[in-house]
Amino acid sequence: MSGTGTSSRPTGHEEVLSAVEIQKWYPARRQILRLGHKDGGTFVKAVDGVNFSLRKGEILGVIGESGCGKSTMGKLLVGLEVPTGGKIYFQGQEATSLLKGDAKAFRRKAQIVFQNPFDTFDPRHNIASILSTPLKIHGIGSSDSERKEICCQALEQAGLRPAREYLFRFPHELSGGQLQRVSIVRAMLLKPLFLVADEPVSMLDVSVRADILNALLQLSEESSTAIVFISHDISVTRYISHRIAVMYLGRIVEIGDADEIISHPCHPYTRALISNFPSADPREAREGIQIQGEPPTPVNPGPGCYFAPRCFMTSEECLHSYPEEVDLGGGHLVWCHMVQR
Amino acid sequence: MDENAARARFTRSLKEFWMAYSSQKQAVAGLLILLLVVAVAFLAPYISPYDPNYLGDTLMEAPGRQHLLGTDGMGRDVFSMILHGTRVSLLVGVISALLSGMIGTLVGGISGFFGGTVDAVISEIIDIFLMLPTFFLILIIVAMFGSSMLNVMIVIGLTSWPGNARLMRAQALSLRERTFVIGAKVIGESRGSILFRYIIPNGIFPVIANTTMQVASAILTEAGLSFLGLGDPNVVSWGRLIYDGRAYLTSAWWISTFAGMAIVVTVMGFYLIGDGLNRVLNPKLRDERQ
Amino acid sequence: MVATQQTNENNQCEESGGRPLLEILDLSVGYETGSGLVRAVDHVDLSLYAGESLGIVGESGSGKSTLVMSVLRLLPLDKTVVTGTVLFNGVDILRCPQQEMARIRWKEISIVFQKSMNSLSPVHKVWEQVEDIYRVHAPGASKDEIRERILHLFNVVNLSPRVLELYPHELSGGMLQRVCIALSLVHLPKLVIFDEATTALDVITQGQILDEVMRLERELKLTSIIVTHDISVVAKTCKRVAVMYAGRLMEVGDVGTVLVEPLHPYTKGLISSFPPLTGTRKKITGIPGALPDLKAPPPGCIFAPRCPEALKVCKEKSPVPTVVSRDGEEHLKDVKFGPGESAGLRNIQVPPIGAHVVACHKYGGDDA
Amino acid sequence: MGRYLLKKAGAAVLTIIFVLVLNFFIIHIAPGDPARILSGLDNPSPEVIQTLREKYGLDKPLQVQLVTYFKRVIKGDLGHSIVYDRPVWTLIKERLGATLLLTFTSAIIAFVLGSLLGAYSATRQGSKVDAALSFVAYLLYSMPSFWLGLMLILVFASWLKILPTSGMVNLRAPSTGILHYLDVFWHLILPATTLSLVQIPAYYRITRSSVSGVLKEDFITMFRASGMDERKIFRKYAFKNAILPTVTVFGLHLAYVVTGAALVEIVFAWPGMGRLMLGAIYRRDYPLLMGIYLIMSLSVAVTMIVVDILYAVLDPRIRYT
Amino acid sequence: MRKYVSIFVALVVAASMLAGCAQNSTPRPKEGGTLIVSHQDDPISFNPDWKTDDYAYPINQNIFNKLVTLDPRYNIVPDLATKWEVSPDGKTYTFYLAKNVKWHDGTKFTSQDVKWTFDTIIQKKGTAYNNLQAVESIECPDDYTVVFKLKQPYSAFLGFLAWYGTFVMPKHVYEGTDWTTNPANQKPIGTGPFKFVEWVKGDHVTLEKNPDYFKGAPHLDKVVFRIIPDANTALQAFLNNEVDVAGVRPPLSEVGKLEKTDGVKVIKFAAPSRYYIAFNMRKAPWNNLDVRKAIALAVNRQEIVDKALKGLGQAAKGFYTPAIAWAYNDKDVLPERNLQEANRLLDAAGLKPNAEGIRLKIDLPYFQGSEWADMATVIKANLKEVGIDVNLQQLEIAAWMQKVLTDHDFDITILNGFQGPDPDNLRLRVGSNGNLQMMGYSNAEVDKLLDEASQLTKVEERAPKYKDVQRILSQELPIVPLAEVTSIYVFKSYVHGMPVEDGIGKVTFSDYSLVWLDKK
Repeated sequence: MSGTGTSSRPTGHEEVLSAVEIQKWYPARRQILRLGHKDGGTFVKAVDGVNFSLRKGEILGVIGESGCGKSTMGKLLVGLEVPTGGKIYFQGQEATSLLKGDAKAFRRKAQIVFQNPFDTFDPRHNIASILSTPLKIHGIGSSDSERKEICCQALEQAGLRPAREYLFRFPHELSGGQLQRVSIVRAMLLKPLFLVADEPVSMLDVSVRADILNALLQLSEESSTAIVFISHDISVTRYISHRIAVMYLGRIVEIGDADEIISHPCHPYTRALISNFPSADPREAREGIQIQGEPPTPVNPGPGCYFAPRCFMTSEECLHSYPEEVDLGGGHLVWCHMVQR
Repeated sequence: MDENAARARFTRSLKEFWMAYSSQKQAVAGLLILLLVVAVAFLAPYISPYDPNYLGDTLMEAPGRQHLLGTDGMGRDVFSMILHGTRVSLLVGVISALLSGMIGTLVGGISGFFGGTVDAVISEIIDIFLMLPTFFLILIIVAMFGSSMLNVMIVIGLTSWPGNARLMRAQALSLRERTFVIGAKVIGESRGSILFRYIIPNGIFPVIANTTMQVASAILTEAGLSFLGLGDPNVVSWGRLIYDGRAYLTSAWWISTFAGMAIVVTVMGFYLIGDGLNRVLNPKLRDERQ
Repeated sequence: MVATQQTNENNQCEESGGRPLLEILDLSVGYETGSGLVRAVDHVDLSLYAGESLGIVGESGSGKSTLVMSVLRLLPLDKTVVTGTVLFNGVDILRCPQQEMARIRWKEISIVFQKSMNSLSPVHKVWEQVEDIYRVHAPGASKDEIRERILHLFNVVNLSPRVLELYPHELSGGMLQRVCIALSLVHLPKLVIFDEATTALDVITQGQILDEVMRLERELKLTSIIVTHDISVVAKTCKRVAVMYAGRLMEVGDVGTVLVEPLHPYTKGLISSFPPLTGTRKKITGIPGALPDLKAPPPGCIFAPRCPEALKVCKEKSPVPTVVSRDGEEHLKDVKFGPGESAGLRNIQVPPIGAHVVACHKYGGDDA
Repeated sequence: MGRYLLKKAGAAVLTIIFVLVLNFFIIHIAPGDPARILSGLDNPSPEVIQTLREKYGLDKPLQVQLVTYFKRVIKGDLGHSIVYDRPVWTLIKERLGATLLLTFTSAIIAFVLGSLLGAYSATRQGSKVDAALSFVAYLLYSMPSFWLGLMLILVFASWLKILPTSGMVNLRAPSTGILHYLDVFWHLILPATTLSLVQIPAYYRITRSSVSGVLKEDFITMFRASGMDERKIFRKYAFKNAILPTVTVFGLHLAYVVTGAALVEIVFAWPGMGRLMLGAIYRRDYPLLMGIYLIMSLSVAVTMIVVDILYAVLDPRIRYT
Repeated sequence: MRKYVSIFVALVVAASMLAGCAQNSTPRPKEGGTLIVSHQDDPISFNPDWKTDDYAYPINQNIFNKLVTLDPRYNIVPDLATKWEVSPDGKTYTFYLAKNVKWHDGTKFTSQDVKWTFDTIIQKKGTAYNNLQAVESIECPDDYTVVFKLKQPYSAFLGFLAWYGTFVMPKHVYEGTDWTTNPANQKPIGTGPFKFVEWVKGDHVTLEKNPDYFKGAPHLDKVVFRIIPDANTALQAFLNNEVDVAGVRPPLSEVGKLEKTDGVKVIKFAAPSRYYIAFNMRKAPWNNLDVRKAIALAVNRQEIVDKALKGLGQAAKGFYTPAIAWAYNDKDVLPERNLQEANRLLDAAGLKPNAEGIRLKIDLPYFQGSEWADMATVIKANLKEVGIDVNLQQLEIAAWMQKVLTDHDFDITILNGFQGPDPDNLRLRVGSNGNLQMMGYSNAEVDKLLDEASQLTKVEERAPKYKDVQRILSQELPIVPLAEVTSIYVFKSYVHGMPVEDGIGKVTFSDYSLVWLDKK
């Protein structure tokens, strides 16, 4: 079953991105915060020590419930948020200092495709202006007409043909699928090292999702752009990713080969997640694993395993210390006291 | 060719705007009033039967054939004065509202978009200005520093911007979180460029609507100042007509009455337009058509 | 216990056979907009027998929500044009007097909305709203009686009694959805409609609530309609499914048939858009193109412009829903229904339980 | 909540200080010299002027005057009026009652009438009554209060002679007890009507739009789906949810009543703060001006905080921590 | 000195004749009732001598008395002093006080009160300080005699004593306290015909009859000053019978109508006060006599009277008020309006018109008030005809004072003012060091003439000097007189015994001790 997954491993072995213990802590806001924690030292630990690396052309899927920090992590990777701890390296270069020193060079390396295609573009600008702006900023193309030519080519490549037809349209005149394609085109115009795709299909109608997923797959194959694919949809993530990381309250609890994770989830959270995910095939009737409650907000979690309060197989140990990494081989890592090598 | 296409789109979006706007009867009425008022302002010298400053010999003559709306206590033709007063009211209203709109947009845009300490400081300032008893402040300044029209316009403009700033700030705050603004950051646009290319153009609509309303309130403020005798004596303004006419209220009621009506109609025109714009331009209110 | 007694009644109703609990006959709903009439629901026939659970699946703009809102007569009167007939237990819902409608609402048909966050008044405590809603149909009910009933239901949906004393904003999305589900069951209605009731929830919460719904259906013998854009939700919880596209019904039938061996090209496309969670990774294709303009729908089959299998006739004539056999080969020509036949309302044939209906020229839809 | 209020109060104090300093400089930089005015126009003598300057500390540098002023204010002393030689607070106190009577009456009338009419209109959107009410609202909204006051005097006092033109009591027939209150009420009618009329549109508009907004909320649909009586939905659920913005307007109005009523007070010779204020401006009574300004800023700040508290009471979603 | 007194008496008689209201058929006064007088604004306080306070004055007239006072026709009449003598050298004034005077609190009034009052005014720089600068000492030979010793003869002294800021205050109440904050400032104790009852700030001041008034108890039970700041509202209140006496001057435009109104009595006469234009002679072109002359020729004084003053009053001719006839020079008068000549003079002064026909743009600051605005408007229209574009600057009075009196930042301005009670008033308006001389005008001859005249005691000696001053003014034109101010008294016709009617020669303005109401 996991055969197809391993066969589509990235060909190049060059590491393009590595995240080392990255953290994003927000001071808990005191105003109108519903949960009303009062002590001063509280932090919302949106991302709390995440490690992973990404090879050229590799697609890493990140799944987890809302609030698990996956979107924040995406933002950290493209420099929309500055990590409060840890380091991100692009091909060995430290990202934060790059962003401070030469922001444009940073922007060229890291791009993002957003969740909401209907909001990705200024409704007042037409596609031509939207696409040529990054070119202008980064000094690509010597004249307006040349830049227009570049845009045309990119659009055609992305299957938006004929390009002239689209160039002078405004965002509201395109469908969600088309807009998301334009969004990918724009991100790729700068030939980035890697791309974060943050829930790129969740706002799209089911019938047009395939189109975007396939476009991303094609991209990673053709231009070997590494992709971090963030989604709450497990089947979509599995469809597109080489590897999958499961996040819970700001931490990766399990990471490994996509099919391996889906078919042999080890962490209780992953198991609950996958078992509760309904299948489109009515023959696959499964009973979800019951866990308690819903993910709490990541305000000072711990000291034990963050998942322990909801876990169906907690032990005493889980409540006291955060579990160490357990290497299950083949790149399958899990952080759980209850899983033994 | 591209330009034509762009122009065509522009025309179309104007058309759409007009469709949405013109579907509101009240807004159209407001526009008609405005057109009338502007026409009167431009044509005042040509359609006025008299020079508004000409001191005729019949004082306090009742409205009649000779003087459509009568004469005032100095023998001036009230109708001509009201026609000429249109210019002053419009000028004071529009200039001060524009000033307030511009300051508000810039301050609010910077505050909301830049965020952080800048925002904290600016919004505190906005709050402070919002808490100022504005009319009193205007009154003090105009009373103490002199009541020329320029003073009045500047003071109204300088004291009425916080409302606009707050609107623009709210817009900027929400626009800042919008994907296309974040996207602009990711493709490497600078903060200043984002402010002027994305934040202000997309967030200015409520400010435009509000500025329209402010024209109305500036006209009312000017009238209020004039009523306290703090209008510019060198020009004919409606507020001053009411103020002057107040002395003749029982014997020549027409002076204050008609000038007041001119204010009501004009101010209403701006309010109607402002509301209409709000409904078209402010997405929150878009459903609430009347 | 009250609940069990009513369950028995429901059972009897189902066993007695006869007409369906809900019949939607030639229903069309149009929204007035400044620039034209949007045909949100277009000539839809659908029926539901007591005890059934029907999933209505469709993408955005398919008119599925409008359909159920018209069943409850909740569409704004001034902006919508509704034609056709909705019969509930023989009562003509669209034309019955206001009091009759008020009686039917909640007592007989209740609904759980998608945006549970907004489904309760934010400035009143849960208990207050529960009490008020309960008393709509039981004005004399005592507090204890109401409390007992709602706490029983809370128990069923895994909610702590504490929730009653809280304000809606103090609850999470999942809890609110549970409150709404419990609330929808206070009078044990004959029909419960779940309008995207789990869409906004996270995977685990959704899974758990779906499990609870299924349990309720089983235990209380509920008749339910689940409206969703997610086939997997229907696959998990429903017996029958109706696939809608652009305001029209494309295919209706047993879940096991329609979702496993779809006939309509749209259904096929839709299913192939869902990558499987397990098994081999096969390339998913989706459906090219986008939803047509509902203000000026194309002539012929509404799906024709995007249909990979479209024939010439598809672009000219609207197909008529037709009952097909399980394998799709045998046409049951004598049970046909569709637009134009609503003249003699009572004579319209209702497809039998478990019938597979397809509106496509490839499957006899042109035989009208 | 306590902490929030403390923070709010802190911000208010800062605001007030800022406002006072700003005001102090505006007032003092402006041309005009109170000593000069007090010495009169008939035969002003330089010595008299100098004596007056010294007496009121006007000869000291501005920053010294400012510091002196703040020192006094902190001790709760608003200083002495230059013109009246009496404590500023006493002067204000004497006028505050009349102003509050007028403004509270009109604010409450406007609040009740405006929001009722607004709610009525919201439930009948598009009807003739709604259209008529909206038109009247626009009309009143566009009316200068002082002009409306003049017109009302012209019609009800001059022509019809059914109401008194001005003042607060009938001096010809001084009355006591209940009759006195009736007399005051009688004199209150026109000014209060004027002020209410110009305020009603604000309430009307905000209520109309907020009610019609709430009526579109999902929970209203939910209650409708439950078969609940429309009137009950409206009375119990829609209204409580819609009242919040109206309360804000009410708060704002109350906060600015003192200044807002000035013009009307002048028209009707109502013995309130408005005229005290104008007099203080004309006579350059610095301490009095500053005192009025302080009281006004304070009332704005306090009202804002009260509105915040009211909000928290009305809307459980708001938790101030 | 006897002679002097007799001159005074003659004056009084003449004035009474002038008033022309024969009161032969006077019905018997009715006792009781409340008189309601509209009143412009709140008094500052009831300390009558500390600050200039126009809004306290009419009320104080009823509560306090002076040594001597002015009747509504500006004649000096006895008040607390029943008679007085002036020494031949003009340096000693002896006042003999009424003997039956009691303060409202019952304390006996004596000459010590007078001495204390005037000493305090001089020492604490009360509002009349400037007028009392000639005083060297005040002595009280007995309880009913006060002697003022002057440093030099000052013929205007008596007039100034009768004018403002000279009410006699109760020594026993004020002595040893700060007279600016004494509680009596809120609840005054005087010797006048009415006692203070209450002051509801911003609304009214009530006085009640003082039955022990030394000139005889007043007829009225009460006088209420009803505060109505807005002239128009005040008029409405008057017409609505809410007020008996229009203490707030009605808008000039309404006077004509009031005169025709049944039940309303209007009395008008020229006051010794006049409107005039003042030039800022410190700067060009106003230092050029031709330009000033051109303005005098260009202004249409009759139009000002007709339009701005609604026909009330008369166009000014000479340079002093004709109301004080003995000092008035009717020979040296203003030229008739002559635009041609004005234009010629302006041309000659080098002020040529530009393309739009504008020679000059000038600032005319004036203070608020409808008659000022109207007057300025007429002047603006008049001067436009000779190519002078006037920019009107309406200022409230404080700013006007600053701009005109202190900063001298103006071209021309307009003002008016009381020119009495003695022509010595000219000193402060046209003397080099005059406190109201904003023109920057300085003429040694004028100063000399004014000084000399003020030290002479005989009218016939003083008159030529004042007439000379007027001649010089007519030649040098530092000011252009415009019109005479009209005193206007409006009251209901059922109000009898008004100061302006029966009170001539007896009581001062707004002293309602003789008033009685002829209605139920």
